Amino acid sequence: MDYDSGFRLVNSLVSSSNGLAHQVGVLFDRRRAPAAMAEFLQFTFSGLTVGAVYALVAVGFTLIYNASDVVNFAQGEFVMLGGMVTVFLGYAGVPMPLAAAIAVLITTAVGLALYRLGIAPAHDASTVTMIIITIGASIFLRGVAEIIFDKRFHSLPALFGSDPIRVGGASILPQSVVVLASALLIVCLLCAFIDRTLYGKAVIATSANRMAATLVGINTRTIVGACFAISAAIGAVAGVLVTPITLTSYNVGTLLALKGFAAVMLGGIGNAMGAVVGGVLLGLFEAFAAGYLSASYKDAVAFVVILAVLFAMPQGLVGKTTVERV
Amino acid sequence: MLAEADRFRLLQHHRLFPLIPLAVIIVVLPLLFPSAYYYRVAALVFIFAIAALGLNLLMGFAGQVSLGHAGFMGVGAYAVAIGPSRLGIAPLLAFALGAACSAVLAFVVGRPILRLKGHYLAVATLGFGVLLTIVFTNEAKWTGGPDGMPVQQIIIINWTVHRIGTWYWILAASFLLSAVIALNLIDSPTGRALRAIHDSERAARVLGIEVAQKKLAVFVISAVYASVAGSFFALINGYVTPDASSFLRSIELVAMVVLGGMGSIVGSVVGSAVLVILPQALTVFHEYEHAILGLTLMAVMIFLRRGIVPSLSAALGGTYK
Amino acid sequence: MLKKITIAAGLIGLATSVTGGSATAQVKVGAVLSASGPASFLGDPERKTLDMYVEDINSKGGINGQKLQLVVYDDGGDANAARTFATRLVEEDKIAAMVGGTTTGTTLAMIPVFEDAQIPFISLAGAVQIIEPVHKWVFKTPHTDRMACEKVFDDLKRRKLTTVALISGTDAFGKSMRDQCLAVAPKAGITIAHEETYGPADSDMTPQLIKIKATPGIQAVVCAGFGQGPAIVTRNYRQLGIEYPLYQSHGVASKQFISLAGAAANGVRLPAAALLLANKLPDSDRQKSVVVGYQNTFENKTGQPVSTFGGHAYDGLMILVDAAKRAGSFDSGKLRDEIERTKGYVGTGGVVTMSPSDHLGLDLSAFRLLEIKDGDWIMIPDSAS
Amino acid sequence: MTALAAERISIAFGGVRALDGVSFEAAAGIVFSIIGPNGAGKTTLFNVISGLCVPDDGRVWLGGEDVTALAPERLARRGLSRTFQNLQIFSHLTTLENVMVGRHRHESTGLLADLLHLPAVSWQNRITRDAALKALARVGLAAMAQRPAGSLAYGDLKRLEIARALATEPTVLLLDEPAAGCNPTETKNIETMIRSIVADDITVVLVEHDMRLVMNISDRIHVLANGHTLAEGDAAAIRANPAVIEAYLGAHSAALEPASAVR
Repeated sequence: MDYDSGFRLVNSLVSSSNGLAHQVGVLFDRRRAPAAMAEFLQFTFSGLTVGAVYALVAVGFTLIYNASDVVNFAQGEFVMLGGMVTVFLGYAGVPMPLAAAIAVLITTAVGLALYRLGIAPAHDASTVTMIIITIGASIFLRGVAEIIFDKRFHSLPALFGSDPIRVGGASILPQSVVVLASALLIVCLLCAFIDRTLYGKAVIATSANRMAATLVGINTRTIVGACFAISAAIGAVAGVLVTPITLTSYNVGTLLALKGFAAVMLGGIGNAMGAVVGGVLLGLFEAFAAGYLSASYKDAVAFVVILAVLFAMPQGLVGKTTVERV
Repeated sequence: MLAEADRFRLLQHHRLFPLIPLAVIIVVLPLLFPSAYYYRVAALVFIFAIAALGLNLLMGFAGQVSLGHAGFMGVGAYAVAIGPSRLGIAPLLAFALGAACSAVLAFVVGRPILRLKGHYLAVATLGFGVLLTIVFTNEAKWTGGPDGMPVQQIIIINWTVHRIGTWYWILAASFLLSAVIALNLIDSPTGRALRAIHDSERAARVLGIEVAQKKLAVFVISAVYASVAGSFFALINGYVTPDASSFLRSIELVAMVVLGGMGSIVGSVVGSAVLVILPQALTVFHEYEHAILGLTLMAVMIFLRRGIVPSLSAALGGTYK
Repeated sequence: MLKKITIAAGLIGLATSVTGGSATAQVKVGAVLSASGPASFLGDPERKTLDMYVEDINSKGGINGQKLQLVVYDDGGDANAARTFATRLVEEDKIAAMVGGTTTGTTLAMIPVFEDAQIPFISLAGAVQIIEPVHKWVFKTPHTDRMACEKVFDDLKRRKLTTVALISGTDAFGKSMRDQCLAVAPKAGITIAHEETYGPADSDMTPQLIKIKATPGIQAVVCAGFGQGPAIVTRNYRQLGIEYPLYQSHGVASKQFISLAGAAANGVRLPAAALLLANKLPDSDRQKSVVVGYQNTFENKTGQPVSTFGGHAYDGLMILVDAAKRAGSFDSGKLRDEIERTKGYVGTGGVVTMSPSDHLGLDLSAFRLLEIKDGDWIMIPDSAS
Repeated sequence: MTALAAERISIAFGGVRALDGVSFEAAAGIVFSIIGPNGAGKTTLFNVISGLCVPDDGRVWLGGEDVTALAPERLARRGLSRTFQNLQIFSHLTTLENVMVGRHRHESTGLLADLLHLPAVSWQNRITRDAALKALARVGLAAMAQRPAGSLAYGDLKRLEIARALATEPTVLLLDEPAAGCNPTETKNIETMIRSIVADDITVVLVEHDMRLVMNISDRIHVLANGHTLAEGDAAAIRANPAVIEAYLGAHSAALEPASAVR
């Protein structure tokens, strides 16, 4: 067969059908198998990269929810602050590790302030009122960031450089592995903290029944405040770690909060491992949808899957069914 | 013979009583308007008030959260944009078709979605809204894509509705009508059932209330409210972009309901007035406007946590809803 | 309740009286910009540029003996907010002219307001729909995305790379440029053999890029997008080790792209205004003094690298000011006519010559083709012309 | 005639058998009490009967028809109503409105009529209100009609729940600890109320810890322990049953003493 016409044939085939059927066909075509395999691997890597980011944001949601039943829509702003403060301290000549540490400290203080000034005074308000308060907080934090910082995008250097790790024709950046490992590490630390320490027990008690916790002598204000602070710190760490991949700007928080919230609910709210599972799965859905279906509709596919999962499991993947007493 | 005071009390208990002060304000307000700009702001207040009213029926009365209601606004908005220009349907008919589409859509997705509770319901409705926005953004052949598309003006028998002053009266009347229907519903068997569901689904069920069916009904009604608001929104702007249905718009609607007061019909218009007017007022602060907007939102919710109207009403010792 | 509305109404009154306070012999120039929201990295430099140059003009005595007063509103990228602010500029602030409209969506939503009020409106948004068909009162300064496509395709043809893949953002900019590129490709003799998109806030584009990589016959990739997307595309492109040339668009309009994309940006080509080259332009270049002047002013005042977006605002304001000088007044009709008669205005975006049928007034020569090399731009000489 | 019957009901939650083969038959027009120590499965049995829980095994019969796993709202329409141990009051509604909701199954306006407030709706509202007021009067709450239900005292709320359940015009009424937390006077009132309900030919199935109340008014008593049936009989027989005494003494120091119900 003459090379040129064959080439044109393949070419027109590929350009005319980038739909699922064709892709599946390619998957089973043996001559194309290595390429198809590489694609599959790359989609997986991409999903893990993005999913790790979502997971790290989602973990932050979980702790605050556990302690106070508040879904904190300002969680994305914690991530933004972590990244942006580090970036701007870096510009001011502060060495990177120190800058990151300061950023985490500042964000922690912001988290504590959010609880003390915003959440605690409204402690008996309804869930939706709380959501609006946290949304107000997120608008405020974004507004302050746009004044203090600027409106451009910024990046941070990756921890282990930007030379990709190549596996079977696909590649992943070392930073993605760092983010994924950090998400897992943070979840493990969180679980250890909750299960092994007195403080952790107090968190469980507070979340189970705040009144009873107060009665047995737990200072629930301190506990919930601590949870906000820790969540903020987790958000800030996430911000420092994901900025080399996602870049950052004063308004990255909104989208991260949206995706993080979706990931949390997919996993089942209130469960730290569920948050990681939800985040990684959400990332994978998006990547495979982008790869095998349509990049334009990948977010749509992700949400359709979330809806389907919730219809089948109304408490999320890892969520536990609660028995309401009457 | 009823004493004067008794007669007033009877009037006060009439379900439509809360609308009397609103109607007076609506009539008097234009006398104070120095320019068309004020008409436009007021028109936007009415539009968002209609959407917030519908959402309030769902959230404030039936107790079901929706973080995707702007999606229905989008359906209404694109109906009046696409209908006349792409399908040759008369604008008024497109308006009605939009509402019908929203109702059908709400009916279809409502059944599975409303089985979810609390934050799971929140994320499912959010996902639904995001899906619609993605469709509006991607189906450029129909919707003009992310840049949006122009909307033809409404023509009623050779009379083009163009001036914003005209829109003011149309929208004021539509808003009042929406409020009347909402108040009708609240003071009816269905309304009582919905409010019961809000407080205890179990108790409502053992009293014989078809909870799923009632939730679905109010979801459809609130979708139609949002759709109507969306159609008006597109018409007075003469232009529509996918922003009409965005996640942030949905959040804005929820904020209007909560800010004004869940379960308060007057609250919905107050909430939408605050969130439409505040950004206009805050432009004085230039780059500080967002920080101040966020702070205001937080402060109002912390100090008037039941919402502006119920909290102020309670503080003044009244029972105005 | 009544009190609430009165307070609110009072607040609006306050707002207008502060921003719109009537000083003596001032002419108001309006601007509705997306200084916050997803397009804020366009709107922000635009706002800064207008602020600093209006101040500069006033310190030099104003125009025709009148000082300018700039009234800026931030629409957050929302078309509805833009339309409300446009109405406010016209009805409340009584502006003489408008420079603004950061995005195509906000601009298109505002056009009817200014057409009705008969006030000149110079838009800073990209898409060609703004000036095609021509609206009597509407002008724009940025190059159209069609011109960017043509410029890129010219270079591709010169390099004999005729089968390309296109990856574009699903935002307004990417979508519009994609449509224009698809439209002009056949005429330019370019085959777009594969197409991909990415979401404006996506953080990993490797799935799309590996599919491009797997498509046989591709000789180059064109990316249409602005914001952080193109930087991530560029990084992912190198991550996957794709060898053939990568072209970015004029949406990549500042040094910031180079710092975001890092070493991966090496070898990327893009069409851009002369502004990005500034000091590297030959002294003989007509634009040199203008772009160097603007660059120095902007960078000294803000401490941020100059971007072509701010340049569009500069051009819009200067075209307006020149027209006002020629008209001798800010009478809206005369102003409009003079803007339309702009001839040989040398700006940051190119040399502008408008006409009743061309409310942009730039040709392909306004674009330079740049290549990124070791963290800086170099110009690819226009050997074809 | 049997008004309500349970047949070998079994249900487990996460491996714990809450009910294991429980059967009973309650004749029409009597007070049938179910007692047992805490955790015996009484409320679970109520939840199964009223359709809130689906049993793993067994059947529920209402007036001779198999109603196993029927949704609560369907059961309500067949004449079964109940109150809750932890009150399930509609606290945002007024006292009167709470009872009006109980009339829902007797209301006949359509959604469209409701939205437009057609004359039928005014008419329906009036009828519902009158019936609700009557039910309130019956439990002695008429004076509280316009008060927000959330503001009522605990004892009043207990009576409000009964009024609300009565408003549905049930044939079988399940009362889940109606006297819990009530003082002796209030308990006496509830006793009187139950007697008047039974006098109207409504079968009352009662779960209660207050033994004096149970022993006074029950026609028949069914004793549960750990999800099993321990005994069934009239008050005298139960009082004399050694297994029952054993179970109560073993599980609970409070024993069969009356007025031990404050929990």
